[in-house]
Amino acid sequence: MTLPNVWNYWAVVVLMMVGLYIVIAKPNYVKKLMGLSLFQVSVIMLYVSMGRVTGGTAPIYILDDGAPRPFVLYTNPVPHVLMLTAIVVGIATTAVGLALVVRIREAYGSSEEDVVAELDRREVEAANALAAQRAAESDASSATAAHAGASHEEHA
Amino acid sequence: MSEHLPILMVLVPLLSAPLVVFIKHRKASRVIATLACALSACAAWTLALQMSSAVSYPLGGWRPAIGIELRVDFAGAYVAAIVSTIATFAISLGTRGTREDVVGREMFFYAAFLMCVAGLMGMVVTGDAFNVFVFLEISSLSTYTLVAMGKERRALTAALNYLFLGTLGGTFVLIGIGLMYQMTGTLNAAAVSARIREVEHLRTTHVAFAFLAVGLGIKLAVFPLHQWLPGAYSQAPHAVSSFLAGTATKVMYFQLIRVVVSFFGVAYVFDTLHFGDFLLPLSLVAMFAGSLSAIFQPSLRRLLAYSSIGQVGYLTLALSLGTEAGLNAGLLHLGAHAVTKTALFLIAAAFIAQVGDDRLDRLSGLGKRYPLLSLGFVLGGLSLIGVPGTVGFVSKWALLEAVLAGGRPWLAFLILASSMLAVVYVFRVVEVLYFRAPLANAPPLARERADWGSWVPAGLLVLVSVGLGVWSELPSEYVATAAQSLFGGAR
Amino acid sequence: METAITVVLFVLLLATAIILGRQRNLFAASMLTGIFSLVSAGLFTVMEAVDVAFTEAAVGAGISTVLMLATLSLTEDVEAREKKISWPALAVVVLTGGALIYGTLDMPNFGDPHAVVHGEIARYYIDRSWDEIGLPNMVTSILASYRGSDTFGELGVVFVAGTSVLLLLGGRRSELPASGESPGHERPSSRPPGKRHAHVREMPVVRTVAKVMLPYIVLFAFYVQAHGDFGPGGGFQAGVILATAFILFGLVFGPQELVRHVPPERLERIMAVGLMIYGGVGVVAMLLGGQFLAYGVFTPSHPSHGHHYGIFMVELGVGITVSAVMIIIYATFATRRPSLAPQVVLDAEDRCETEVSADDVPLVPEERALRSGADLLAEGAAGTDAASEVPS
Amino acid sequence: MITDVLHVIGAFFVVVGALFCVIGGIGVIRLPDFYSRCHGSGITDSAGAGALLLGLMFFAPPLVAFKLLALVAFLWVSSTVSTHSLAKAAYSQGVRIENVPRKDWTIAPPPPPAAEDAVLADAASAADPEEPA
Amino acid sequence: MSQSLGVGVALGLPVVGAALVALAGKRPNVREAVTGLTGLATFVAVAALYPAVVAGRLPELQLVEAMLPGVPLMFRVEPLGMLYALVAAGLWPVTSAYAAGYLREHHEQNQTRFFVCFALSIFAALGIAFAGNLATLFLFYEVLTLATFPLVTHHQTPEAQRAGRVYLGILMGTSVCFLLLAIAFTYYAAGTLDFVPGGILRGHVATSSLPLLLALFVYGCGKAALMPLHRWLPNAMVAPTPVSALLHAVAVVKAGVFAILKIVVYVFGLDLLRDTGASDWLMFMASVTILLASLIAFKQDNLKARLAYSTISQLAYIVLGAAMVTPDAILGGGLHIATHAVGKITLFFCAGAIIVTAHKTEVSQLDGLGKKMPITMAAFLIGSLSIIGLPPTGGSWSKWLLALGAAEQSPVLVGVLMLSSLLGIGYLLPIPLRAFFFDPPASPAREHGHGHGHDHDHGHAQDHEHGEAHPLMLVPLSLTAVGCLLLFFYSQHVVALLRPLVTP
Repeated sequence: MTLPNVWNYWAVVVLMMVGLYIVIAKPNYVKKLMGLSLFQVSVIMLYVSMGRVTGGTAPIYILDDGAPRPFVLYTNPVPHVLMLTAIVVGIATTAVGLALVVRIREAYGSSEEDVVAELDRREVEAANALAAQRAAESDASSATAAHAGASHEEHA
Repeated sequence: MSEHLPILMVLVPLLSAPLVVFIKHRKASRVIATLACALSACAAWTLALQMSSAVSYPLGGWRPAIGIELRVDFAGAYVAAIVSTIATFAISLGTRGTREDVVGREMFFYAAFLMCVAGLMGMVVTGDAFNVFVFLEISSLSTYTLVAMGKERRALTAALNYLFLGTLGGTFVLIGIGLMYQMTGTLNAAAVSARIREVEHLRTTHVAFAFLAVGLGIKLAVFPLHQWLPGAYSQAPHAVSSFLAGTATKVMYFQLIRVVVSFFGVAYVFDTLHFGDFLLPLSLVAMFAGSLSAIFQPSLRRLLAYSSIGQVGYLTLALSLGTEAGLNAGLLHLGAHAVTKTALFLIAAAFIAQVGDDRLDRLSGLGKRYPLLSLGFVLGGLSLIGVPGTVGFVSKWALLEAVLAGGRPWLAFLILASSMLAVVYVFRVVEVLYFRAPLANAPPLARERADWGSWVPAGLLVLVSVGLGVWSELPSEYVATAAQSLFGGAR
Repeated sequence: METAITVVLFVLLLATAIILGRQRNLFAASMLTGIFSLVSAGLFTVMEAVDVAFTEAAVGAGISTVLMLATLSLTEDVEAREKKISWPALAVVVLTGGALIYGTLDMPNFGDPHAVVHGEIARYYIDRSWDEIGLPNMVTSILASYRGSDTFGELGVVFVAGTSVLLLLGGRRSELPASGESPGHERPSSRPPGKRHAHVREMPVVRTVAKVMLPYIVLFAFYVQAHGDFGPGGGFQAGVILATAFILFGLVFGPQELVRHVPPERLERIMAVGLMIYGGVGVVAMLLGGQFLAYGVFTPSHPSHGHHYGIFMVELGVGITVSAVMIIIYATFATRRPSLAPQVVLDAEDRCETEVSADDVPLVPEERALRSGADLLAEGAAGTDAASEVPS
Repeated sequence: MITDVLHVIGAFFVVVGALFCVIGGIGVIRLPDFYSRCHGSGITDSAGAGALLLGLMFFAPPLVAFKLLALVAFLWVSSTVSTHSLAKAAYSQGVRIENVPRKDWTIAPPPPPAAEDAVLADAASAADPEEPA
Repeated sequence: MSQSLGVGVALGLPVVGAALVALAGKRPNVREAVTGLTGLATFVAVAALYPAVVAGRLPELQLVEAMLPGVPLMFRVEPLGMLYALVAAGLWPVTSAYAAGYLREHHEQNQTRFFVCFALSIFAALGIAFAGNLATLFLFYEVLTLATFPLVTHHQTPEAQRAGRVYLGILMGTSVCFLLLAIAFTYYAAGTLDFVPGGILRGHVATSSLPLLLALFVYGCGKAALMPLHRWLPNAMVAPTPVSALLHAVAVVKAGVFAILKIVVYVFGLDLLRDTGASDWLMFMASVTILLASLIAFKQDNLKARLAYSTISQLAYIVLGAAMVTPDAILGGGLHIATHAVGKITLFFCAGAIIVTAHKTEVSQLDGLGKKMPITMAAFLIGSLSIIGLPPTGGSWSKWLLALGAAEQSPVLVGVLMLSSLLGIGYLLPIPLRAFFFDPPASPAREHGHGHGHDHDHGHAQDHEHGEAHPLMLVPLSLTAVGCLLLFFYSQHVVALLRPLVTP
């Protein structure tokens, strides 16, 4: 089977996968965000290389005194339109992500995912231990209350 | 005026967000936000009730395939009505449960909330593939921020994890749309489904569907890709967690249905791709694992979040049957679960407002102190289990019928067995509420009716869930026509 | 010739991406991200996607690098420790990559003019957009008119980003210094005293050159805004360039100066105005009887003029909001007072953790309320009321 | 005829520009310490890019040629200033030529660090200048 | 169909009663009065329907047009439902009077919640009795489970909560997993869920899967306490005695067997089962339950536990009757619902009286109690006779009809019936006889001398001077004892009522 001339897409896919790897593997949040923007830029490359027409000029009409010159081969403008949106979405997500990383650094003292997860786990453990301790206290106190209450039941 | 309804549903919340930021008045922003959601809900309901067939609204005046077309069929109007109504209920909670430093800047909170509502409504009504991605990003981005507004610092990590997974999901959807565009040359739903026939055999089309399914699967919190949901739902402020619980995953589910039915076509997806055989085991695992882990959660909202993962299992199971009855059951369950889960989250919010924390040991013995709230929780819980007389039963019954019609009785037994797990975690909470003595050293509890805003919406939704349970012909007939129109008798 | 350049660019991109992955110094990594965007802008130009290249260069290389540097000034600038290759991540990556490669096998040849994708709507736009709308730049006419709702949604995304950053970081702006603005270090940098940079403000050369260049950048921004109809450019690119001008001003003369000249309250309103202009144009079209964003109804006699006005107004709205949002985001990052919470580092065995305290600057009262990680755990261990005792 | 001559001159300038860029690149890699590397990168900015753009002006129509000229002017102003600020920042951070170990000292070894440099010296050691990570 | 109003009134009254009781929360006397009144009113309303049912004009009431697509929330009172409603509504006022006395004596907390749930349980029982289709039956079946759950965990002690968990787990589990599945399958196969005399499954379900469907239905009705799924009944004994009396002798368990009978008659249809023999396995299971439960009852020293296991074996009688599918067996099963209800409630009343007045819960402690509590012990004797099925009491007739039905099937079943009656004699009769003819156990305090502290005497002393039970308890238990005797003489009315069930 003849392989279509798609090495262009393969290069884009490799870049995408490097970006994806960084997002998943690296613990540092800022590094993850960089990986994410890498991933999104390479998706933009996929779209643009999809729209490419060999020999076609940029999708802007070549005007001969006010009218577009006929029979000019243009590249496909639609992926370009879509990708303008994707770029802006990428920067917006990165900005929100960076703001979150700053807040996490302030609240936790670290911007590493494994450190933050460890601190969360310990916080939940501390809360559970406290709850168990309080439950034990309240059982003890309620047991005494029940005993005291046994002698004079209230007629509800 | 009435032919502009499809765009008005989206435009009203979307334009009132900048209005709220522009006016910068703390009290007014809450009123505007609630009004905007209410208006959007009215538009959705009038459209849903008065439309006789699918409504098409060409944006910018261009022919559908050329410009972007808003296409609202019965199912779309049904989901839009649910989303906007729940938004109105949720927004009435205002900025309860948010961090202290939001105090001076509520208008931004409401703006983000309105944009989230607009995003979800946009996703439901649009008929253009890329427009779905744009509205998906609007709603997701605002959701990450809203989740980060939670009171505890764990809300921040929940939001960031949600951002990473959500953005990966969004980008997978983008890749799917790109490949689909490359194969069909057009982005409009109707045009794509017409052209998909010629390229059905190509591997790129299979991969396009795979990426769309995985991307939406992440946003839908299908079992293996659900890690973000428990943290996001349990740490978010009250208004946000109630709104998300009722709508976010439901809209993504509806979008998955649209991708399967309107874009790619049921025959292709279920016969050539055997998507059903792939989705069925996932949903079964989700049903059991979700409910099972819900049983061992220390706090009420985490319990409800894991139960949501279980319920999503039911939705995907209904879709995996690949029949019109399955679709009918899925849409019914979508509505039933939206109403029930939002009511439960609102009640959890009311509890937290009174007791300060939703850890189960803090709630012991509240049955006597807050009889109405606890009764609301019991009824909501029953609807979650699917006890007859609640809307949950109606959707579970439809699911049973669909599964039996599919000729797989063992599947029906598994569905009922997993709803047994729901019995366990609902009655675990009931036991804590009613049959445990209140904590001896608990701080003094405010009177139940002190805080109207937090429990009136919950009460209304519980009444709706019980009412629809008994007079169930209202939703089931409408959904039956929706499923029939969406499905068009393809299988 | 073109394939040769593309190959070189791809090799460069791949090298940058790989080094970015391995680089532990995050400042260098953010520079690499900027390089990656710039080279990808080059690749887009080679692939004749001029609008995308312009935006990618402006947004990718410009704004995102500045934001990353601003974040790094508030957090650590070195990654904790080199984690070994994580096999599950590699598995996911190989799986996804494999699926994509499998998908490319049936794709038409790269650049094949008869591919399906160029058929349908692309053919229509190329043939008819001059008659229906009359703008030389097809991308702008599709962007603003045919697929106007996409751009409206996109502007919504930008607005949400601005609102989010304000919600997340708007809380604690460092107080504006007293009347006399001492050129010294108003912002207590989180760096140890010895390591503080000589602040850019003391560099007279940079200040004067910046003063010279600023007007040209703003002028160029307006040029790009207007030029959108004829060549690459438009609302987004213009908004970003305008924002870059203000960011340069903020960098050179200090964020306090920027906030004094461009107060955030007014910026927030401008941010909202842009989106309302875009929505307003759409609603006006509805009122005049057309659909949302149907510019043709403005001038019923010959609709293409209506589209010109519509597109210009819409692009203006986009430019306003995007510039306001980008400035707000930078200003919020730059004026956010660092919390100086001591950095918590897990030691190799992930068990106990040692605290590397940045410096001994006393914590500001509000930070007491935020309770950085270390104090919380100390308290938790001591068994007194931990985080769960939230004041009800 | 005249255009061919212009093209030849243009091509010449382009080649010269490219050459300068290569030299600058090698300079950045080979030169030992920070400041000389700054000098290397300066070459690619001003001479390399300048000559390249100059050469292109010969190929382009008049309006584009003017734009390229404006570009050259802009580049020369901004890149030189950025190199200047980079160097000044490095200096204020305590980067010194003598701290870099060097095999053959053509000039005498540096005097022991005086008192006033003590603060900057220890900072320098803490800052571990530009180790290629 | 003017009767539909009657059905509505009969159903509405308990709910109104529950609401009134909830409102009259704090004042005990008003609350008890309201409960008693609504009990009587409900009985009258139900009795008013009796003539119409006997005459064959079945009263019908449709509340909701389509609770499920194509399935209305509809009530239709057919003879079997009439009988069960009469039993439940009849015994409710008696039990509420008894409960008033019991709770007063036993100083229980939150009695309001007790009476409200009581009323709701009766409402659910009536709903089940009058249900016109399987969906309505399932709805009220679940409401009954939920209404009785707070009653079982009434004491809120850890054991009560554990019992509640088991109670809910088994009942909810069986109803959701098996009964709902069976109903769904029936709807899918037959297209309708209505109760049609002669059954709706003929021709719709493959004969091979009929036994499986029957198994799903039978084990779906967990309240019938068939052997493997019976554990919730003994556990529920931790509840106060009025709850055990009314619910676990009458309302709840009878709902289970009533549902099985109704399904056998109106869903499968007698002739379908007879032709396919789909219910043979059920006969075997029922007999095993009868014998095994009676044997376990032997070694239960706790009085209430023994009565619980005897209930399990008696319920298996009715299931056996249903399984035998012969007309006499069905009539016997139906009659046994009434006789067993009255008999067992008498026994539970006596047990409650004994616990409250004599503070004795174990069977071994009851020797010689007859001298102090003659009436209670006499009623206990009559109740036991009815349960065993000896002549002067109604139980004999139902046993007789069951035996006739068994004779048609196979002699083995007749043997099982006779053996279980013997076992019944073994574990029930000695209690009243030892109470009357044995002298009370020598009180241990006397031989130990007076070294003990006085508190022991205090406990013991109080034991001596107690006399008969509180009149509020004595009257109901004697009434029901008389009821057992009446049933002996007027059982032909009940049989006449049930006759249309079996005539094709």
